[in-house]
Amino acid sequence: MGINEATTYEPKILAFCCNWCTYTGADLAGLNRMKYPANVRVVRVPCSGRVNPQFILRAFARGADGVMVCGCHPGDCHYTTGNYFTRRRFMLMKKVLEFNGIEPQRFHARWISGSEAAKFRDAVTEVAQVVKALGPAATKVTTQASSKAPASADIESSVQKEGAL
Amino acid sequence: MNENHTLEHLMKKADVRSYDCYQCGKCSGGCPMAEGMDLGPRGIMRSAQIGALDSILNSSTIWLCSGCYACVDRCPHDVNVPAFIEEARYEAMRRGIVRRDSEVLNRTFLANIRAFGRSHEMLLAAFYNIFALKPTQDLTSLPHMISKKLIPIKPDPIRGVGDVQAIIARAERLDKLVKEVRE
Amino acid sequence: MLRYAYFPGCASESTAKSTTLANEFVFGAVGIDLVEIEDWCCCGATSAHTLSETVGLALPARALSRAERDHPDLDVVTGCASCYARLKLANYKVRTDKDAAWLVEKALGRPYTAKNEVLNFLDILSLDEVKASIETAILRKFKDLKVACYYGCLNIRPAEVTGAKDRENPMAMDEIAVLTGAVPVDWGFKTECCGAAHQNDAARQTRPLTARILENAMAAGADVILTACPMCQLNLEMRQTEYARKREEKKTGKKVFPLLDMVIKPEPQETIPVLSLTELLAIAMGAGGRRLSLDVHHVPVGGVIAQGLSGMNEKEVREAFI
Amino acid sequence: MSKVGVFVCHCGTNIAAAVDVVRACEAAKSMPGVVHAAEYKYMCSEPGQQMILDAIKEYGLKRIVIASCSPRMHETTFRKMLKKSGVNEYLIEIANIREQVAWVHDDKEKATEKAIDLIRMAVAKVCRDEPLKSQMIPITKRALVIGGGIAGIQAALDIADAGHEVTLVEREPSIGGRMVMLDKTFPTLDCSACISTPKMVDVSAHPNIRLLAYSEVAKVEGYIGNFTVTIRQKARYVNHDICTGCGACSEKCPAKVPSAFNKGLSKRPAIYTLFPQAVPAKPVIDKDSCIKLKSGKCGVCEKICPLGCINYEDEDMEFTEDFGAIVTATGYQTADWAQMYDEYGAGRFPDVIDGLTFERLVNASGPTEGHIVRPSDGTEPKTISIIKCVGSRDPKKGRAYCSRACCMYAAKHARQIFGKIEGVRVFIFYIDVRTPGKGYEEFYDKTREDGAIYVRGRVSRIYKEGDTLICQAEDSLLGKQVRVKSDLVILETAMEPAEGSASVAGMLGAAVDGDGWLTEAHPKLRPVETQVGGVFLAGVCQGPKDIPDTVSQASAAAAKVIGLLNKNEMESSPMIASVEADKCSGCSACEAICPYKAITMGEQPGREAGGNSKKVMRPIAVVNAGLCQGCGACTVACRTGAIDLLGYRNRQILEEVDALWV
Repeated sequence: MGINEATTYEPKILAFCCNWCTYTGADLAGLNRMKYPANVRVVRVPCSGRVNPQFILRAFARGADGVMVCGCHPGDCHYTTGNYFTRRRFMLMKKVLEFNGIEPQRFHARWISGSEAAKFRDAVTEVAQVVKALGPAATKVTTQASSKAPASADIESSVQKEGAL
Repeated sequence: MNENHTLEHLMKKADVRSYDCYQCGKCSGGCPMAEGMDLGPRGIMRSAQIGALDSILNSSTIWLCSGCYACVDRCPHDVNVPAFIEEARYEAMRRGIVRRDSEVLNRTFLANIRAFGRSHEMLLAAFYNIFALKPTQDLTSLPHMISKKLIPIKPDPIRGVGDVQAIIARAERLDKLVKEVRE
Repeated sequence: MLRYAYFPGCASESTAKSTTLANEFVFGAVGIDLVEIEDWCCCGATSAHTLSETVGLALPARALSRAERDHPDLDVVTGCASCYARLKLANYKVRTDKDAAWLVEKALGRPYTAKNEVLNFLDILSLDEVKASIETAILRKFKDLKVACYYGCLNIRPAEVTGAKDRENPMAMDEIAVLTGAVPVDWGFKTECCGAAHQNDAARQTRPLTARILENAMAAGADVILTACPMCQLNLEMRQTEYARKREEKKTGKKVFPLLDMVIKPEPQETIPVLSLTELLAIAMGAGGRRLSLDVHHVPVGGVIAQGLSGMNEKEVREAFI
Repeated sequence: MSKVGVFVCHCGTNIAAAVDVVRACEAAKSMPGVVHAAEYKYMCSEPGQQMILDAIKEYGLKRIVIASCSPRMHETTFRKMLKKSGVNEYLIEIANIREQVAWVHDDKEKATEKAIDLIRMAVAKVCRDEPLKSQMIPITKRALVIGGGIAGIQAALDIADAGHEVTLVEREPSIGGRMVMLDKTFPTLDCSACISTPKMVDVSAHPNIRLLAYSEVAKVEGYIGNFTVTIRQKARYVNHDICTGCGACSEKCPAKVPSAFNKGLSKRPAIYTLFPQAVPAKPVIDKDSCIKLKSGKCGVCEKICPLGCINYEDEDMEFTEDFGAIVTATGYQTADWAQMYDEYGAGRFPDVIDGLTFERLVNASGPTEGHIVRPSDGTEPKTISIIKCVGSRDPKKGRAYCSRACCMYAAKHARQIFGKIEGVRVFIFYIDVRTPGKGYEEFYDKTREDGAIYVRGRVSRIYKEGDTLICQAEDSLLGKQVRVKSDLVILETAMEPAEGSASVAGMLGAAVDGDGWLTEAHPKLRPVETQVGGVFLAGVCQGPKDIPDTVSQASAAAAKVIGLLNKNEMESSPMIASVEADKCSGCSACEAICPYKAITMGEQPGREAGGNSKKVMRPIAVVNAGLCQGCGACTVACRTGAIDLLGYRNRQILEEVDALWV
């Protein structure tokens, strides 16, 4: 990697945030006009326990430089127990990623409540720094990505099929 | 460095944030020395809030704080006023602002250590009273002290007095060095 | 046998004569070996750190580093609150603040790792095994002797350095004093600063706070104030004539020439004797007044001891102990 | 074509200042599936919504993406709008470009890029959105109120008056809560008992209210409209069906323990009513202090009772009831200041008391019949110091928040003292005086006029000098230290969530904040609702407040409950788990992971394994639409991918992920 590339490189990080705690915390960071790097794209999910490991692997396969899974504090889950499962999966996921040649430091789980706007800002900032230091991920599966191409016809047919349900 | 920068720097070094203080007055209320102070600990924090570094550096408070830490202990926001006062005092000394009586005592004290390695109370009190122009202070205790042989008249330096002098000299040089690096 | 590296402090060589003698007696009697740190120097007290941060850390660190070199397995102990505060702070700073540790090592010119603890006498005397030894070493008990235990601010604060849990109404000293039969009173100035540090350079400001401590102890019905520090001890008893005179002046409105304090002594009920905790323990353990040089006290202590030790009148006590 | 319309909102300058909305809009036009894109100043406004509706007609839009503020803000608004247009209201996605883009990034270039990414993700997801239809679920027309303080009483009465059945559960032997302990209330100084005890009687007499005192909620199951609650009636050892409340037993009981109701100022027997006007006015035996129950000897009350009500064999009893709505009114307790403040004596000085103890002391029906005396020696104090913010506004030793009512009740205490002791001096130590309420500032004015001396400065410490207490503080307006000799010191302590309120919240699934207060669904717009449907908040359990606010909130919660119970059935969220029967292998992993017991194993015809094509019934997962809350835990546990979450299907989220890298 050349020096210029290193300095201008902006990683893209995907964050799965639960609707009740972290997504609310992220909104609060906005309300408080806190500033953080623009590297993170948030996907809203009802609960961190909804995050299928498949989503994380897919993000890395498509070229994500980092992935975060964020939920309520253990014990405070809106759905009582969802984030306990997230926590267990997280440990396993790190091993799976390592096995697949993805630096486990690209994957982070954080517990951020709806009132912890500053914690959200700090977490995002920190992960962005860590991932930036690692450089671009070398895991993009190009063949899949190119074959993916969401043709509108495909969408249409699936919609019609599902719409009929 | 401008004044605001200096103030911020002193507060940072003492790990004190002026916005933490909401002026409840619990510190000055419990400060044993407050009655003799001009600003008192709350006044010090108030001055810091409005950026009045000058009034802090020229206050008697920074010289009268006895470092008992009762204020921090009771502060609802854990504002470490004595630590900030200590930093302010160093800054005052750097600018040559001193309280005469404190300066005389502290210099005499350190000269004492330089000479003997330990503090020699008789000489300390004697020299202090002479230089501070207070010949009668505590004089009434003198006969008792002498008659009960509480104060040895002949000073007796420790063996490592040279070592002590070297340490003090190095420490003072380090202090200057640190200050220069910061600026 | 418990062993500690011992930092006596400058006062031990002069004004704290009787306390030093009592320390030796008590620690000998309960079987604690205090090994004096070889060629220790002054901790710098209030003045050194007032003038320079690094000098204020380097002076106590010199003694501590010598203790660490000569007695690598021993914790350091001192009987003076002021020394304790400086030694403990140097120890704490070296442990927690990398910059400070670097400065200290550069100033000393040799390493100091701060791996051993710094303790004060109260820490040691409060150990359960030591308390048991004290109980067996006590030969005679005081009766109805009311004591006000004065801990001194620097033995207790700052909490983050000393780790003291109860900073407003500590009980460690009260619990030791009880062993001698003395009755501790509940009073309000256990950990209030006595102003010793500024008695020279800010006399006008500090005198009232010392007087307030004495008055509160007297109002609580104490016969004697117990201290855990020779500086507090000296400061609390040294100017009692002056305070008594000022109270009198306030009452009558008549001024008296200050130097007359040398000859005109106040009534005993206007003053309160001040003993160090180890002096009280030593007396209970059978030490005589002469052996402890109790006559060095500015406020005579004989009467109080006589009153406290049952079965003796003041004259007998004076002959036997002083 | 899927015909997606994208609408980018400027939100005035909120978004437009940080994001190039025109560029974002242009970029959206070329996204797959998008047939129309537009930007406008305020999408949520009437003309904004009209513009979207017009575009739906004009371009035949089937799906909508709105790039605006957080979906938490206006998702519901836009869904309602879609309903009008005939497009299914679940075919909409919101790209959050305000809270999570415009307000948090300074670099306009990067912010615009991110906004475009988020829009693209939303477009990808909306293409996979399905039309969803909510189901109707029946509502049990009965409400449960937890806690019988003034909040619970008010809520119960309001709901009952509207014609619905209410069960009021109170853990103490009597309802009344904190308010009946008080002597007078501000700002009117009317007698607290005079206004609260009639309400208590109303509760016991109301035909629609079932009062369960000395009872606790043990378990809560179900969901909005359909809760099943297990209530534990604690053993009373007294048959309340026969007992007339004559009081003979209490009079003769030999056991005496400190009365918690009187804050330890007096003693009560082991068989007792909480206070004379208690409702129900029948005694219970406190098993921890009853001699008979502890040692087997005594039995005085059994002998004395003319009706034979006493039953030492009584046991806790549990039963379940169904409810449609639940009001939480668990209230508060005062902070245990003695554990927090060594500098105020840590409880060593009997004449340093808290505000609630003072209320008992000054109360005409209290242990001293309203005479203000020092607990230490029974003498009348001549100088009284009142210290505010004890435990409040103190993040280190107590609570960071302001307890809101203390400024007023400190002033009230001063007024009560002036009314009772001739020539008394009252000092009030304060940091700030906060009187935001109708008639409150005037009350404060009158308190000063009556002679209260306000000293601005938090008391640093209290110590004893002889027999008097000395409050040492700084008069920070003068910058001078003061030492006030006081005969009695009253500490106005912080309000804290009542003990056990966290466990109630836990059973209900309602959230609590860092201090333990129950969290409202929205601090401004949904102040009496919780995030859990059908669970409402009344009174101090939601945060410190005074009596007027508590009663208002209780009535507000009651109004919400009445609104709910007036319906026969209600719509449920369609975003729930759904099972694709053909794929389900019947492993029941989803049943195990579901926190709501919403999944059960049903049966459907299938063929036996092993290729012999014998027809058998095989197990498959079935989702109860009423119980499912839509968390999606089951979808991850499912091995075959048979169970999926409507609205957040696996492929919807995967499309979102894919859309980020084109």
